Amino acid sequence: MQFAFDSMLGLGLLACAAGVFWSRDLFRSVVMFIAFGLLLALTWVRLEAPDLALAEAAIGAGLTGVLLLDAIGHLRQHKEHSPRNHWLLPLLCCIALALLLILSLNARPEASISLPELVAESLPESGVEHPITAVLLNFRSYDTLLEIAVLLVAAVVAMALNDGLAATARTSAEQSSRDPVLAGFTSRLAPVILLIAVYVLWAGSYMPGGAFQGGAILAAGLVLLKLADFHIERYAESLLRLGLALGFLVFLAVATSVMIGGRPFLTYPEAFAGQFILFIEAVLTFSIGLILFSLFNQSPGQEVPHDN
Amino acid sequence: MTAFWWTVAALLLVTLLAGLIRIWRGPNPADRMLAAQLFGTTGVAILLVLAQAMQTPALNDVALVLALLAVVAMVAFVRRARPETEEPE
Amino acid sequence: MNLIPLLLVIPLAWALLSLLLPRLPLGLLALAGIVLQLGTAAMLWNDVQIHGASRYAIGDWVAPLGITLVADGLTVTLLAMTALIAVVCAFYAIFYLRAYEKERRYFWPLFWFLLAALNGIWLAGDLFNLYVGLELVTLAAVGMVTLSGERHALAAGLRYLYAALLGSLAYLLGVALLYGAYGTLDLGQLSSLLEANLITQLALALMTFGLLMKTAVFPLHSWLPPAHGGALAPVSAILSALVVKSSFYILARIWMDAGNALMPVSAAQLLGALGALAIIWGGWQAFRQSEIKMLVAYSTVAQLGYLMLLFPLAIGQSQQSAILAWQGTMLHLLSHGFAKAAMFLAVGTLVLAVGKKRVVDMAGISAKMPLALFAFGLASVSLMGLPPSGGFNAKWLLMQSAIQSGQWHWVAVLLAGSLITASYVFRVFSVSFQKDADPQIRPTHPALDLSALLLAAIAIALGFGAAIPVELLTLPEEML
Amino acid sequence: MTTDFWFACIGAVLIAMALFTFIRHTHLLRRILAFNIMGSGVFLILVGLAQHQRQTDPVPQALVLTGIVVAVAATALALIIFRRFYQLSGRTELDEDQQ
Amino acid sequence: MIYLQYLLVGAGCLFFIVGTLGLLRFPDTFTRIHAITKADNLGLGLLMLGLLPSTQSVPQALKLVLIWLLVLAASATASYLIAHYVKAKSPDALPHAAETASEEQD
Repeated sequence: MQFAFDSMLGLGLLACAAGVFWSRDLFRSVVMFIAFGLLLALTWVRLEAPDLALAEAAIGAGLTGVLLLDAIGHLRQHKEHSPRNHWLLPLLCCIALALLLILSLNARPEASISLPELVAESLPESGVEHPITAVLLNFRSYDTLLEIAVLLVAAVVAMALNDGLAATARTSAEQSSRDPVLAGFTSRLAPVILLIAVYVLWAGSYMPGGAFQGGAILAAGLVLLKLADFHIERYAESLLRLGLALGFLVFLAVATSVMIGGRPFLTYPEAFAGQFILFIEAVLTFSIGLILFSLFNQSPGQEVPHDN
Repeated sequence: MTAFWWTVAALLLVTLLAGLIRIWRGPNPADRMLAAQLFGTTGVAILLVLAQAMQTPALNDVALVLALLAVVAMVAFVRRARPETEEPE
Repeated sequence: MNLIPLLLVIPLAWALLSLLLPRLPLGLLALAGIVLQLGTAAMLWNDVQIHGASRYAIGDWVAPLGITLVADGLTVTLLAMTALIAVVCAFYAIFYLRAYEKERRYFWPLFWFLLAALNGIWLAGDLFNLYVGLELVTLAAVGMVTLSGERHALAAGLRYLYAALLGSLAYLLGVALLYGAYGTLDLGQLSSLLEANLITQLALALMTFGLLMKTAVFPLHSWLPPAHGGALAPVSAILSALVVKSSFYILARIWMDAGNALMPVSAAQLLGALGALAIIWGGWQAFRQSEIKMLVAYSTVAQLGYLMLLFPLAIGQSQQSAILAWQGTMLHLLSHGFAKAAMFLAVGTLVLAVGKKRVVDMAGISAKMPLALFAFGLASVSLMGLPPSGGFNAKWLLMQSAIQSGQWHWVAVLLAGSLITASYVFRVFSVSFQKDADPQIRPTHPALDLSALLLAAIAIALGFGAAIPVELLTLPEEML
Repeated sequence: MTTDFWFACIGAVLIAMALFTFIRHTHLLRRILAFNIMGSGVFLILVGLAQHQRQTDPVPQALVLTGIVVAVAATALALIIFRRFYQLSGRTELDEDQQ
Repeated sequence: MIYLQYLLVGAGCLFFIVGTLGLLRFPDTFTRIHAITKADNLGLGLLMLGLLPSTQSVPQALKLVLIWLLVLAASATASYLIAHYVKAKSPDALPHAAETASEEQD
């Protein structure tokens, strides 16, 4: 029965992807893409990667879908120019690529290095029990540092593009004209979202969870507040800017301060590795949440008045 | 017992994939978003069943997160996406 | 041995400083930071010169598990080049950006993130780490290209972003296949493990395609000219001199370190053919351009073709010609970096002064802006490969390697390249030395010409002191 | 035909489909969708291939987590620049793209 | 105990199937909203009841209940929003005979 489930899931993924690409109407493609994100979360579950399922659910359903829907709302017409006419040659190359890939997946040498065993061996010294968090925050923490820099650069460029705009008045609904049901629902749901984000962050050290998933959930909560016309960004414009860089600042500070103690870069002191990781993850969650929210909030074309 | 959970999961997946038809055919955007909403709920159900079938309690957290965030896409559609042109298929 | 991570920490720390404290004099802050980085790079330089290459395990985790940074001769040379070009471009940007108030606020954080990413790529020894470094370079570079916010800058940025994202996905697919096959991501370990089977060949081919897309080699170059041509002068200088080279550096590392025995000679010749086509087609396009910045941007496309000649001259040839090809290519990478940065800065000054972009508008500029034009001239001497310059030494080494390996057609390509380069450079000179034209120019700060002149002088100085960097470019152990 | 291998093959087909769309369509938003799906395909191969006939490997899963976050950052940036470009020019394709 | 679980989960599945069928077969948006809300409350509710006995610990069981409550609240709000949106979009979209006839042939 597992085989039936997997094959259906795989074919469902292909059907969703086909739907995204062959739909003439862009809106339908975006909705198909949201469905694709959900099926992908199920796929990660079947590949024994609950962390990725969590991340795909939080970022795929929570954020990318919202960003795309927001972009669709901004575009006036959905009709697009007909695709390029010469399609035979690209079709053949893509089919060839797919076949080559599948063939190569099959014939591969026996791996001489088994990283999972190495991870299992040095897991006790990493300070956390969950192997993925250990890899992310300790063994390959330099990757994570650069990745947070990537997120920060995206936010900086978004701010640069927005500052360039004369601070156009953001015509959005005032306090009074909020949708009552949505406002009520959001005001009750927001604390739950915050609680769950902290829970996911805390769970990261011993079971699937962690900074990114927690940050994405936090961002989705902030986006929900913004959509329900709770204008949170008005309150602390400058604090928002500090919040963006705070996670990266703390991570870099910790990474370099250990060097003063004579240890190599990004080496947590043995006894406190767990506490260091949790502290960094907490600040990272806060910063990732703010960065992802500001990426949603800074996107141009907000001036379109709501016609509720 | 686990075979039972797998059949339930497979059944729910069939209903989920059936929802794709509505996304494809759905005359107006609201129908498509309805299907997406149903996807979210069915996804939560499948995750809960898989948590039992695969004995990984972590999946309950995934279900929890998905339950939370499925509504964000719907709210984004209502508040921001206003696709004027609805082409009959 | 804490010098290596210092080269990563300084730019990242300065990026945060310039992001969080905009009221500080960002330009001076940047200068202080880069001088510090230049010092560290110099210290690392002679440290490697004395003790040879050194590896640095981040987080004290050994290779396959953790990430190791590798600092050998080539890395240190590139680090020094990056720091040098960056300090001059920063000095130039302080005065240049006075005319661009809006862009100044976000130029410096992006500048530092770009520098941090470049240092990360030069030092990285881990395939996935290179991927994240490439992404950071791409996003920072796209951010700088779209800084002005006008329509053509946004279009150029979008085209650049899409091409770069496609390229890094192809690269990541190659990394995924290699990890699936060999179970490790460390470049050093992979070089001993790689064997010629389908999955490795496909992985390396995909990585090559991805990196060629990011290096804008001939058929995949269409994103470069609008991006480099349309950006601010210091931005296009850094992009053309450093950013485009980072993906080529990874390509060279992979093929020369890891896949040396794996590349079939026919594939090497194909890459060489692409390089030759780039030289000829890029040069011809540069000749036809009406805007002076686009001319210099297409000249980058052409000069990148020379780098691709490394593969036909090194793969499947004698040890001697391979060493010559390696040294020639890396010297060309260095001298082109300095010369192209000088050219872009000089052209930026001219455009700022004249206020118009087209080459014909530069009529009679030599009388009014002699220094800027002299820097442009020195830089073009190196690009053309005339005797005293670094470019000449590089092309001479390449020519020797071609003669030794008996591939005369590459000699013809090298000569044709120099001629074509001369053609579009002299087009600029012929316009700018017209006697009767008398352009009105706005006064520009002398520091602008000075920085362009400094970089051009270094490019020429490479011609005399080429022995120092070349000898340090110790071959990757694989080839010895 | 284990689960991992099956989903790795699905990933390969997804990459091919996304690449085909990337080449054929010039609409910038559709290209962002194609880029995202291609990224998911690459991640499926990264995890699927590494775990094919081997134990569950946390390293590729951590790499994919980093990859997802980088993909979100790149997608969000592409969307923002595209919307600014659309606001200024009213076009959804780059100029030279349509024949 | 097992049979009770079979029964409950079976009923839950039934409601999901009914919900999806409703989504596919019903003529217009308003009726489809009813269909999917059935799947949410009852389908998931019964499924969750069926799952409760086989959870390892009490907090895990409480988590299941929390998930169900969240889905309940979410689907209620979503249905309201969609109905509100459709009515605002085309005020005459109320399901009367003429309207449903035109829906059929597409």
